[in-house]
Amino acid sequence: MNADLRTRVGGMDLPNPVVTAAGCAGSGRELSQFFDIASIGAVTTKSVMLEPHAGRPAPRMAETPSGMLSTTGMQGPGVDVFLQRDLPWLLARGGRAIVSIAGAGVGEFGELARRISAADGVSAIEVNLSCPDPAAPSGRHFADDASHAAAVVQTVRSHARSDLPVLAKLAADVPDVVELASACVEARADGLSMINTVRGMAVDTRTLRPAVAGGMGGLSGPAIRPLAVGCVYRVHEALPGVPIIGMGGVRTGADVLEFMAAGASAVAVGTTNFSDPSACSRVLREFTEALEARGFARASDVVGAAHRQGAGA
Amino acid sequence: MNADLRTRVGGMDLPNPVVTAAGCAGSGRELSQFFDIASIGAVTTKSVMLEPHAGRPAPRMAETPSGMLSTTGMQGPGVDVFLQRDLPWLLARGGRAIVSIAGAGVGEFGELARRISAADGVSAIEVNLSCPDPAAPSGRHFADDASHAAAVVQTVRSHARSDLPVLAKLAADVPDVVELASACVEARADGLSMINTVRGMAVDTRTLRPAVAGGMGGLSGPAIRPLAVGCVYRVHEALPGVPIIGMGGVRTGADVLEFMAAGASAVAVGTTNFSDPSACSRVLREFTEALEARGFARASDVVGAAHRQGAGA
Amino acid sequence: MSDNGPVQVRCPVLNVRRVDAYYAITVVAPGIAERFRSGQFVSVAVGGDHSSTLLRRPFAIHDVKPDYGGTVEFLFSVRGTGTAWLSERRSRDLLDVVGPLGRPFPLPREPVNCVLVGGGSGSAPLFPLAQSLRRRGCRVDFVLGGASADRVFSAITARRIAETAAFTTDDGSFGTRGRVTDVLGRVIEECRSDAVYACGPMPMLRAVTAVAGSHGVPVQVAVEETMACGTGICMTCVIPVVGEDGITRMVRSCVDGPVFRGEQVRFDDVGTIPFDALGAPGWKGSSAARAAESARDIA
Amino acid sequence: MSDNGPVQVRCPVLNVRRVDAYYAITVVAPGIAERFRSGQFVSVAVGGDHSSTLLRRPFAIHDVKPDYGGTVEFLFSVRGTGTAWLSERRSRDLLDVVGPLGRPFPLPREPVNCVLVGGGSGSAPLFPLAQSLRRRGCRVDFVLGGASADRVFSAITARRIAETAAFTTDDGSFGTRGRVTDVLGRVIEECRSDAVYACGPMPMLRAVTAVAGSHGVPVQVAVEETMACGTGICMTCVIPVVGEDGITRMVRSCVDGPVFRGEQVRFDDVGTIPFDALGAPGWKGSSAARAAESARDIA
Ligand SMILES: Cc1cc2nc3c(=O)[nH]c(=O)nc-3n(C[C@H](O)[C@H](O)[C@H](O)COP(=O)(O)OP(=O)(O)OC[C@H]3O[C@@H](n4cnc5c(N)ncnc54)[C@H](O)[C@@H]3O)c2cc1C
Ligand SMILES: Cc1cc2nc3c(=O)[nH]c(=O)nc-3n(C[C@H](O)[C@H](O)[C@H](O)COP(=O)(O)OP(=O)(O)OC[C@H]3O[C@@H](n4cnc5c(N)ncnc54)[C@H](O)[C@@H]3O)c2cc1C
Ligand SMILES: Cc1cc2nc3c(=O)[nH]c(=O)nc-3n(C[C@H](O)[C@H](O)[C@H](O)COP(=O)(O)O)c2cc1C
Ligand SMILES: Cc1cc2nc3c(=O)[nH]c(=O)nc-3n(C[C@H](O)[C@H](O)[C@H](O)COP(=O)(O)O)c2cc1C
Ligand code: FES
Ligand code: FES
Repeated sequence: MNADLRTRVGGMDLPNPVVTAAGCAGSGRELSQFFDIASIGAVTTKSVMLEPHAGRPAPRMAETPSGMLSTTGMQGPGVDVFLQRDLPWLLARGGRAIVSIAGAGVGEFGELARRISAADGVSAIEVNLSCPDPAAPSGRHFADDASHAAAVVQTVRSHARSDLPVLAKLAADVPDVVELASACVEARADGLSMINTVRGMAVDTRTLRPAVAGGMGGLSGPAIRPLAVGCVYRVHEALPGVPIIGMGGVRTGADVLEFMAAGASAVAVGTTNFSDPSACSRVLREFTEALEARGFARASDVVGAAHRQGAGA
Repeated sequence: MNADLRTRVGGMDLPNPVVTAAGCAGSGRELSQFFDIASIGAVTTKSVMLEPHAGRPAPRMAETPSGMLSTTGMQGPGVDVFLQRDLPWLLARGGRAIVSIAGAGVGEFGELARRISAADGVSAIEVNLSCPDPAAPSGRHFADDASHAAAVVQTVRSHARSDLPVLAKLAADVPDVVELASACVEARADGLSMINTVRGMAVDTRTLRPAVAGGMGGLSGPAIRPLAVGCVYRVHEALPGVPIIGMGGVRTGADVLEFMAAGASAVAVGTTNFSDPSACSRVLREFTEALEARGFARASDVVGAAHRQGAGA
Repeated sequence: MSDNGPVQVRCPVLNVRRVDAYYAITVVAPGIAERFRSGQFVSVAVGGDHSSTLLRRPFAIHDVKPDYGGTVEFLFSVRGTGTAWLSERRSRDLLDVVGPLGRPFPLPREPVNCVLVGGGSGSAPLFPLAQSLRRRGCRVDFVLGGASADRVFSAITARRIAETAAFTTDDGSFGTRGRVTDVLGRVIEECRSDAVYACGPMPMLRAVTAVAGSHGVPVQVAVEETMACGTGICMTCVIPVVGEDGITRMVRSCVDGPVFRGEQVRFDDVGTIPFDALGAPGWKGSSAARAAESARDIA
Repeated sequence: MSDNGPVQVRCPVLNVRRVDAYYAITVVAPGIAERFRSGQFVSVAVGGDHSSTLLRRPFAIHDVKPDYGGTVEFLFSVRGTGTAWLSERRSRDLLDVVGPLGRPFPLPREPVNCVLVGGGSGSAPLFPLAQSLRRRGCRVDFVLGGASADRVFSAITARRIAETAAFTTDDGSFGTRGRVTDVLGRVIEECRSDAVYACGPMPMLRAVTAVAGSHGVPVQVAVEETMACGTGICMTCVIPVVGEDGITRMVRSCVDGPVFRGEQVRFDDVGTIPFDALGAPGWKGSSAARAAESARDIA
C-alpha cells in the first residue's frame, strides 16, 4: 500500500510533511549534497534580516545531554543577498521555500514581508518571534509578550502578498503558549510553527566559565522534544482548526508520527541535520514506513490522533 | 589536600552540598540500603500534603531522550504519617531533613508549616510551588503567577517556626523565573530551590496515545539541565545574596560543579537516584575529587564562579 | 548497607545465550545470588554511561548458581532499545545490576500441589520458584503460553522439572492454540492443585485469578508494571490493591510487589485511581480509618 | 548527490591502532578516499544510535590508501566522551562517517620549499600534504610540537618523508624544549622555505603566522574550531577573516576553511565580532560595499 503523504499547512500544499527547521538547513544548498532537496516537503530557510548581520561571538555552541546549546545571533547576509542568491538556487532545484524572517523591530518585519512577497515562488513566510524585542527589557523576545507577537504577525500579514501564507513561529518558554498561539491566530497567522529553541545555559567545567559566549544559549535537539510535543498538543487542543508545523528534537520517522499525533500537519527536522546530513530523507522514509505499517492510507489521518479516543489534557 | 565541603543555605548548615531532590528519594529509607544517608548534605523529602493522596492514574512515566516524563500527582500518606513514621526514621539515622510541603491551597500550606514546625530536628521547609493553584485556571501552578507564589511563601513563613529556614521551590516554565524568585525573596524566603520538572508530553508511537495518563507530565533528568543551569545563573545574577539549591539533571560530580559555578550553594540529585540508587554518594565523591583536582580549598569558593571574570548574561 | 536488602554491582557477563526468540544473560553477582528468593528481579542499566536511555530495565531472575561465587541469569526478548542493547552484550562486558528487588513468592509451609502459569517472558521467575517448591516436596505443574512457539520461554526445562507441563500459543504453533486460561481449569482439576502462581501481562493475571477463584484455589501473581526506579522511591509503578483491612491503596509494584495475592489486585481498576482508594479525589477516610492507617504504616 | 562533494557512509573499521598517546583508526570508505584532497577532514558520529552525545567529531584525514577500494585513516587522542568511545572501536564495527569536508590546502604550482608545522593532533593533515607536495617536486621540512613526547603525532613518519624534521615539546621530553615557533624561524632560514603550512591550536597558528610574516613567507593555516555540523549549515564555527577586498567577514571554518591564508585570519579577534566585520553591530557598509557583497556572494 502506498500512503498518500500530502499535507496542507495554512493554504500551502506540500507533497509530504517533512520540512527543515529554520536555521538548521541554510537554504538547502549544503544538504543537497546528501539528498534531493525537492524530495522533502519544504525547506524553511534561515531567518533572514534586512541587513547583513555578523551574529554573536564564539564559542557559539556546546553539546548537552541529547541536545545542544547554540547562539548564532541571526548571522546572515541580509535579504538582498538572500533574494538574489539563495532563494533562486533553491527554487531552481525544485525545492519549496518557507522563508523565515527576523526583524530588528516591527517595522523591519513589515519591510521584509514586502520584499519577500515581491519575489516569485515562495511557498510561505515564517515569522521568527524569538527575536529581541526592542520594546521590552533586554533579553526578551517578541514571543514573550503575546500582544507584541501579535503586532508583528499583523504587520507581516498586512505587508505580505495576500495569497502568501504567514506562519508564526512560537517558542515554548513563554508565559503561556496557548495564549501566544491564539493572539497570533487572531492577528491572522495562517499557521503556527513550534517550537523554537529553549533558553538555557551550560558551564564549561574545565574553565568554570559559561560554555557559550554571552552565557545563555538556545537548547535544541531530542532533549526538548517532550516540551515541543506538549506545546503542539495543547495548542492543537485549544485551536484544532489551526495548522501546525511541529519541531523540536525530531530524529526519526517515529518522532514525526509523534508530532502529527499530537496535532502537527507537518514536522520539521532541525538539529538532527547537523548530526546526520541525510536525516531529512531518512526521516521521510522511516515515517512513510511507519505510516504504512500502521495501515494509514493518508498521512493527514494521523494529525491529532492522540486527542481522539477521549484523551484528557 | 582535603577540601572543606561545608555549605550554608539560608541559615541551614550542611556538611556538604549534595542533597536529594524532593520526590526522588522518598524519605531516605529505600536509598539507605545503598549508602549512608547521613553522609550526604541532606534529604529533601517527598512533598507532603495534609491528607493522604492517591495520586494520578497509570501510566505515570515515560522515558524520553536523556530524561523522563512523570506524573505521580503527589501521592503520599499525608502529614500525620510522615511525622510519625518517615521523619523520625530519617532523623534517627543521623540524616538532615529538608521537608517539602505541598498544599491544596494557600491555607493548607500554612497548616503544613505549623505542623512541620512543631516537629523536632527539621533542617528546613521547602515550599513546592508547582502545585495546582485553585485560584487560577486549571493546569496552572502557584509558580505560574509570582504574586500567588509569594502569597504561599509569606503564609508558610508566618506559620513556620521563626528559626526554621523556608526555601521556595521554583519552576523554569514560568513567565519569568527572576521575577518569581524576587517575589519569593520579598515574601521572606530564606533560599530558593530550582528547578522543578518542566511540563511536557510524549506520545506512545505504538498506540498513538499520550504516553502518560492525562497527557502532560513533568520532564526531568539530564535533558533539562541546561534549563536549570540557566535559571540558577540568571537568578544568582539578579539576587547574588540569595542562596540557591540547584537541581535538574545532575548525574555526576562535574554537574554539581556546573550548578555551583552558576550560583548554587547546594545541589540536589533527583531522577538519577532512580537510575543509580547509590548516585548521591558517587556524585559527592566525584565532586570532592573534581574540587580538589582544581585546587579549591572550599566548596563555597566555587559558588558563582561562572559570573566572575566578567561574564555577561 | 544492609544485609538482606538489594545491592548495586558492576558485574561481568559470564555468557549471553540465544534461545529461540529470547536471550539468556548470566552475570557473576555473588551479592545478588546469595540474597535471592524466587519472584525477585534485577534492574539493569542499559546503553552505557553516555546513553540517552536513562532508566534501568527490570528482569525477573531466572536462575542463580553457585559458580564463581554466585551467578544470576535472566531471560528477555528484544522489545525496544534497552533489550536490543542487552542482546548485543558479550562475555566479560560489565553490566550495572541492582538486585534482588521486590517481594518474593510466599512459599507454602506444607507440601501442596502447585500450578505455575506463565505468559511470554513472565515464565522466567517461575523456574526458580518451581525448584524451591520441589525442595519443599510440593508437586509442580506448568502452564506456559506465548504468542508463538518461540515466545514460550524454557519449555524444555519446564517439561524436565515439572510433573506435567501444558503449553498454549496464540497461533497454535506449539501446544494448544489459545490462552493459558483455556487449559488452566483442566490442569487445576487434573492435578488437584492447591495453589496457583502466575506471572505475565496484566490481562493474563486477571484471567488466571478469575479461573483460580472459580476453582476455589488461592493465587499469587507477579505483575510486570513499567518501573522507573525499581527501589520504591519514584511512585510510578503503582496499582490498586486491597489490603487485609479491606482498604484499597495505590501500592508500589516494585517493593510492595511484584508478587501480590491475585484476589487483592483490583485488575479492573488498574490504570485508574478507584474512587474508594485511600487518598483518591474526594476520598474522606473516617478518622478511625485514618488512625488505623498511620498505625499500620508505622508498624 | 554530487560527485565531488562529501558523502555520508556507514563504513567498517579496518583497524584501530594505538600509537603512544593517540589512536589511529582506518575505515573502508572508497567514496571518501577517492574525493579526498589533503587538508580535508571527516566527521564521525559517536556513541551509537541511542547516545546522548549528538554531535559528530571532526578529524583531519591522515592517510588514504587504495586497499579495499579505498581506506581513510584519522588519528586522535582521547579528550572527552566522543574520542573515548572511538578508542573502544574494534575491527568490523561500523562507523557513520561524513567526508571529505572542508577546503583543502592549496598546492604551489612550482616545486618550492615548504615547511609543515603541526601542534599535537594538528600534525595529522600535514602527512598527506607532505606527500602531495613531494609528488610535485617540493622540498618538505617538518616542525612538529606537542605537550610531551607521546603527544607528537607520527614523528617517525615525519623523519622518513621529510628532508628535515624538528621536534619540540613543552616539557622537553622529546626534541627541543619549547614551542614550534621557537625553532620555526631557524628552519625557514636553513631550509630556505618558500611557504609555510600549519595546523594546530589557534594560539600556535597565530604565532606561526607571525614568524612566517617576519620572514616574508606566505602561510596556510588549518584551524580546529568546534563544529556542530561540519557541513556549513549551523554557523557555529565562524572566525573573522579578511577577504581579498579588505572586508572582514565571519566565515565558517568548516566549509570556507579549515584552511585559510594565515595573514587573512584575524587571530587577535577570534572569539569576538570585530567592530568592522561585515554586519557587526553598528556596521553600516557603504552601499557600494554592499552591492559588491551581493555580487561576490552570487559569484
Ligand atoms: C518486575 C518485572 C520483571 C520483568 N521480567 C522480565 C523478564 O524476565 N524477561 C523479559 O523479557 N521481560 C521482563 N520484564 C519486562 C522488561 O522489563 C521489558 O521488556 C523491558 O523493560 C523492555 O525494555 P526496552 O528498552 O527493550 O523496551 P522499550 O519499549 O524501549 O522501553 C521503554 C520503557 O518502557 C519500559 N517497558 C517496556 N516494556 C515493558 C514491560 N513489558 N514491562 C515493564 N516495563 C516495560 C522499559 O523499562 C522502559 O522504561 C519485566 C518487567 C518487570 C516490571
Ligand atoms: C577540522 C578539525 C580537524 C580536527 N582533527 C583532529 C585530528 O586529526 N586529531 C584529533 O585528535 N583531533 C582533531 N580535532 C579535534 C577533535 O575534533 C576533538 O578532539 C574531538 O572533537 C573531541 O571530542 P570529545 O568528544 O572527545 O571531546 P569533548 O570535550 O567531550 O567534546 C565536546 C564537544 O566539543 C568539541 N571539541 C572538543 N575539543 C575540540 C577541539 N580540540 N577541536 C574542535 N572541537 C572540539 C567536540 O567536537 C564536541 O562537540 C579536529 C578538529 C577540527 C575542527
Ligand atoms: C544553530 C541553530 C540556528 C537556528 N536558527 C533559527 C533561525 O534562524 N530562525 C528560527 O526561527 N529558528 C532557528 N532555530 C530554531 C530551529 O528552527 C528549531 O525551532 C529548534 O532548533 C528546535 O528544533 P530541533 O530540536 O529539531 O533543532 C535555530 C536552531 C539552531 C540549533
Ligand atoms: C517522579 C518525580 C517526583 C517528584 N516529586 C516532587 C515532589 O514531590 N516535590 C517537588 O518539589 N518536586 C518533585 N519532583 C521534582 C524534583 O524534585 C526535581 O526538581 C526535578 O525532577 C528536577 O531534577 P532532576 O532532573 O534531577 O530529577 C519530582 C520529580 C520526579 C521525577
Ligand atoms: S518503580 Fe519506582 S516506586 Fe516502583
Ligand atoms: S560547523 Fe556548522 S557551519 Fe561550520
